[in-house]
Amino acid sequence: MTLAADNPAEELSDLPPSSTEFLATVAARELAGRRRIFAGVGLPTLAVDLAKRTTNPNVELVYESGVVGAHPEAMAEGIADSVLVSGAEAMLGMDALFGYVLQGGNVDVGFLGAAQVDRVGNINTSFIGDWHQPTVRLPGSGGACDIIASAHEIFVVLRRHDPGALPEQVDFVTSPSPVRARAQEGFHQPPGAGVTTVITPLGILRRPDRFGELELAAIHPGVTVEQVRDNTGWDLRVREDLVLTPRPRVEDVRLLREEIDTVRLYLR
Amino acid sequence: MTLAADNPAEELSDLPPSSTEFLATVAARELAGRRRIFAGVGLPTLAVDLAKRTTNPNVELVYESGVVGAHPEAMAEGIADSVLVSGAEAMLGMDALFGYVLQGGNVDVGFLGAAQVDRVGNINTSFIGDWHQPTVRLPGSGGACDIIASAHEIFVVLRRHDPGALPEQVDFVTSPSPVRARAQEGFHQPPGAGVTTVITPLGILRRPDRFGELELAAIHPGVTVEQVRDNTGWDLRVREDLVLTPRPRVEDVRLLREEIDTVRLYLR
Amino acid sequence: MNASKVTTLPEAIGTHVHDGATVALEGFGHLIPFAAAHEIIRQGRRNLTVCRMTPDLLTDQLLAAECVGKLVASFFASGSAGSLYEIRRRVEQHDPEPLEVEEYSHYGMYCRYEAGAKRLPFYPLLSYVGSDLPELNPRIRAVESPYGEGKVYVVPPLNPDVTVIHAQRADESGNVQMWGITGAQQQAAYAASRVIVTVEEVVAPEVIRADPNRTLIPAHAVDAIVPVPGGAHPSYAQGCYDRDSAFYREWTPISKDKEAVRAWIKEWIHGTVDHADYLDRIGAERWAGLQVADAPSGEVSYGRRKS
Amino acid sequence: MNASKVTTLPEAIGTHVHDGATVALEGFGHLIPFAAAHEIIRQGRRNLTVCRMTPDLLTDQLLAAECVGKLVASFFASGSAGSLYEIRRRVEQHDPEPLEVEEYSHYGMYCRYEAGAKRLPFYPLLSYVGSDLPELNPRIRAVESPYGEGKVYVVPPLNPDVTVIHAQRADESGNVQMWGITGAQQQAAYAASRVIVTVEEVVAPEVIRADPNRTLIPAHAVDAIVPVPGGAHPSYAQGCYDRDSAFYREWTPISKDKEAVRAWIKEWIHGTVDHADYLDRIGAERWAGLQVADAPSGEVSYGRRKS
Repeated sequence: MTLAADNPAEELSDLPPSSTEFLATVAARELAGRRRIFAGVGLPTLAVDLAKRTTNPNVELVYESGVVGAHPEAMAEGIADSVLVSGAEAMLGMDALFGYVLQGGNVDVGFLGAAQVDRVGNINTSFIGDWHQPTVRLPGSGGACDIIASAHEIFVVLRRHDPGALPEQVDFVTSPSPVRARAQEGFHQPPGAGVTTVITPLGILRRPDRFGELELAAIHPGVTVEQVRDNTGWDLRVREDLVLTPRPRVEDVRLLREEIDTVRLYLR
Repeated sequence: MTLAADNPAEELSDLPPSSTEFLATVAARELAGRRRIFAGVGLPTLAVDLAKRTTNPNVELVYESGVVGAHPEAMAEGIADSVLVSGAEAMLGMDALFGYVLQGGNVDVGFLGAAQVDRVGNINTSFIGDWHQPTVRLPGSGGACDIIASAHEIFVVLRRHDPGALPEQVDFVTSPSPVRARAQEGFHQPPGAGVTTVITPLGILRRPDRFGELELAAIHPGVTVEQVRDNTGWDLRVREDLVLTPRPRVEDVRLLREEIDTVRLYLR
Repeated sequence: MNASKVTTLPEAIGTHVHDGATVALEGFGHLIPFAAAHEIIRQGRRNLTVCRMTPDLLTDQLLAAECVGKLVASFFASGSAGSLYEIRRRVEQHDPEPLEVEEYSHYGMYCRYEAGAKRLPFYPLLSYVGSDLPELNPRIRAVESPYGEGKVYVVPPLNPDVTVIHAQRADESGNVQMWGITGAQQQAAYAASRVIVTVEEVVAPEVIRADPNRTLIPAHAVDAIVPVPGGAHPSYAQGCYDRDSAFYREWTPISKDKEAVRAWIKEWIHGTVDHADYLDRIGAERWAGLQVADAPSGEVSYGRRKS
Repeated sequence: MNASKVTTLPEAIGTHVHDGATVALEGFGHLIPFAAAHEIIRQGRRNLTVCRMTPDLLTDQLLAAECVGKLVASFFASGSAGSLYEIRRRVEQHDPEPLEVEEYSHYGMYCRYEAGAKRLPFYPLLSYVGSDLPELNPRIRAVESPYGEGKVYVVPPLNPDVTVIHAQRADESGNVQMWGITGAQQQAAYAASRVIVTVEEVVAPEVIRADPNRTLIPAHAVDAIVPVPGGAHPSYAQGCYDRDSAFYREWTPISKDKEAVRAWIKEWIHGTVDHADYLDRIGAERWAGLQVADAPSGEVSYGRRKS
């Protein structure tokens, strides 16, 4: 708390790492320095809004609805909200958005939610259980399977960290890792590097390279390495340069609560 | 001339059949009753303008530049003239125009100029002579090869009628007849019926069906059947119901000269 | 000018949407054709194959009203509002029976309309390499590039019997203009045999023709124009009224309860004679809360040749 | 806001267009980037692969100035104005030497840009079945449909090193708006590694953002914005000035005479320091004759949420 004395804006919060606010602030920090972000449905919409106000004012926000360069006057309640359209730099047709912007290789980070991510970064947003009569029918791909093919890299945010959300292998590969794409021999390999960063309520996992596996790169305050490994569905490697996630700034939390998600749509 | 006594508007001109005005008036009559016309570069632009003012006021004019439902205030000097854009019902992108309007099957008549048309309705707008060092480098396909694949039928207007313009086989098939498309086995056959009508300075040739050959269906005033057959590059069949082309109305000629092509761009 | 295509919603749905038809109802979060879907429910259509990238709660309603035999889609939830429980009951519990689903990614679904509109036998995309989706849906197939870069996945054309969309405005001959998010509407319209467009407003041809680049769907692709102000509620029409986000949030508990959904259909759809009646029941106060302030686009000039 | 991309034409061409580059100069009858092509001539670029659907007299000029090694195109004449004789001399008489040409139909050429913009290895179309074009150009190949409808022709992607276009307006960060005929500009821009856009006017970001649907090319696809009023002359800019049809007609006799073309290049391009100088020499009277009357588009509203 000594830092806080020097600069009140840097005063740090005591949010629990499992809270949406904590996840959003961690995500906003991860987005610093990234130019063009394709934000998916849900928590990513909240995190990119915070990033634009804090870590990355010049970030270009792209949405699958066709919005490019959004300048929303209020928090978007979804990727097709009218506030993303009014005042945007461009409203493209879906063909231009998915075909030219995304598949054309112009997206730096695809930022997605997921139900499950596995060891090599395959994402499941389709089914829990058997495909034909699943326990849970999840939302399906939406744009996720298209985004993972062509965005330079993918960030995923998970609301849970347990072996169900981080299994050795996902129940269904909606959006494949390059590891799995490579196994389909004879196919034109899509250019995306796949999942590079997974933000969970316990820490941050990273894949060191295109064909690598997820490793523990950061743990959140009050979380132990053992706790993370116990709650992960495979024998999780821990990076030697493991770091402790900095706590969110009080100012970030204030922004989230008082200026961004004033209707508490995402902050549940 | 008795008709003229009853109705001055029906007074008939004494234009020579080889004149651009004669060809344009014949073409305008042929376009009567056709709903949606894709007009090519040159004389077709003039003929559709006349048709819209006389035989077919509700015709929808489509141009490869993306114009749909043109309402030009002045004669278009080409298919990309600004007068086709101002006041049009729609300006589509090229993908929508070629992909959805044309390839999607929404064009009734593609109306094209050509250097050569052969017995079965192949069109050459590319080369006279050897492809690799041609005697004449013609304009090439432009949209023609795309139009013939998908417009329901094709009208062609020729400024010459001789064995060079109407050979047994064209020097180069830019825009193929369904006869030639069918010979390419194993290919998805494009839906267009190909050339159905060829208007020349001597008469009108028609193909009775998708896989038939061009036959003489009408001769212009003062032209003999023998003259047409002598000037055609194959043993031209003559239809039993051969008719004499009616002379253009004086009013049509006046429209062409005084209201449409006032700068005499096409009327040379 | 061509003949007027302006008609009523009962007439348009009655004429063009038949039992067993493949019906695309498009609108990506924006301009969702709710009024038209409600009229389909009122008329009791059965066994429809409903095509929609994002089924949204519109599809939950069509399912609960027993209009749907099959669903072709790419996202089975409702944006920020979460699950669509009528879909989940059908898929997870086969209650009241299993639902036939043909599933794509968004871009794959879009490409199906694109292929349909262009009458192409297939359309290539870079997605699906390594995904389980091609195994789930064998209509997703592969093609070898003749230029030596290996195989890519392709999807087949989707050619609905009828496409139903909502737009801000059209003229009576059927030239349709929209702005904001335009989704797959142009492609779904050109892909279909018949096209019904409900609009906030029928405007004079001169309004359309003053800005031809704003026309997304020309008259030749349209069969019926139906003036239905507020026809996208509870979704929105950019510049006309905003999304009724409270309605979406209220849908979740309704959707969770099988009987509540059916009661809702009975009260709000079968219990209203038309969309104007439905909006009346929504109430003037709620409607007033969805109004937006003006944000003008500015003008450009198309120019006129001086004679 | 992002950093300004506004620069000068000599700087933009000097930085982005190199000898031997593949350069798309697009604009379908409308917004043809003449000023930029003239600057390429002034800077003496050599051995360019010029890609243009309709070469127009711009390509005649680039050829006569010895900038071009190869031409990729789909129409080798100038609309209503007839033949391009510099092209014809090169092709028919190999004078001064043969011209390498890669030839498509318009839609085939468009589809090459489309594949390029989408990074697809190929793009299918229904054209060419029975045509001699695939024999003339072996880059047009066939693919078997995996759905059983037989083979269709495909074209390969076209990814220019640089795409050069002209537009009515952009903001300084590079969001480009155009109206009227928009041709293959959006696709050619997204297909390219670098994009130069000359514009009639650089406008405030607020002007662009008031009508986001009018933006055809977002800033992220653009490298240089160059204000060049009249930059499309002798072609036109819808709503700004009309086509100089007399200029096109005058070109025919110039083009027919090999020496006359070269004299024209010397006088009008090398003999002018920039496009403003060229327009000065065109003369105020001639320029005045190309002015158009105002024809306003009308406005729409995008709406603003009331807080």
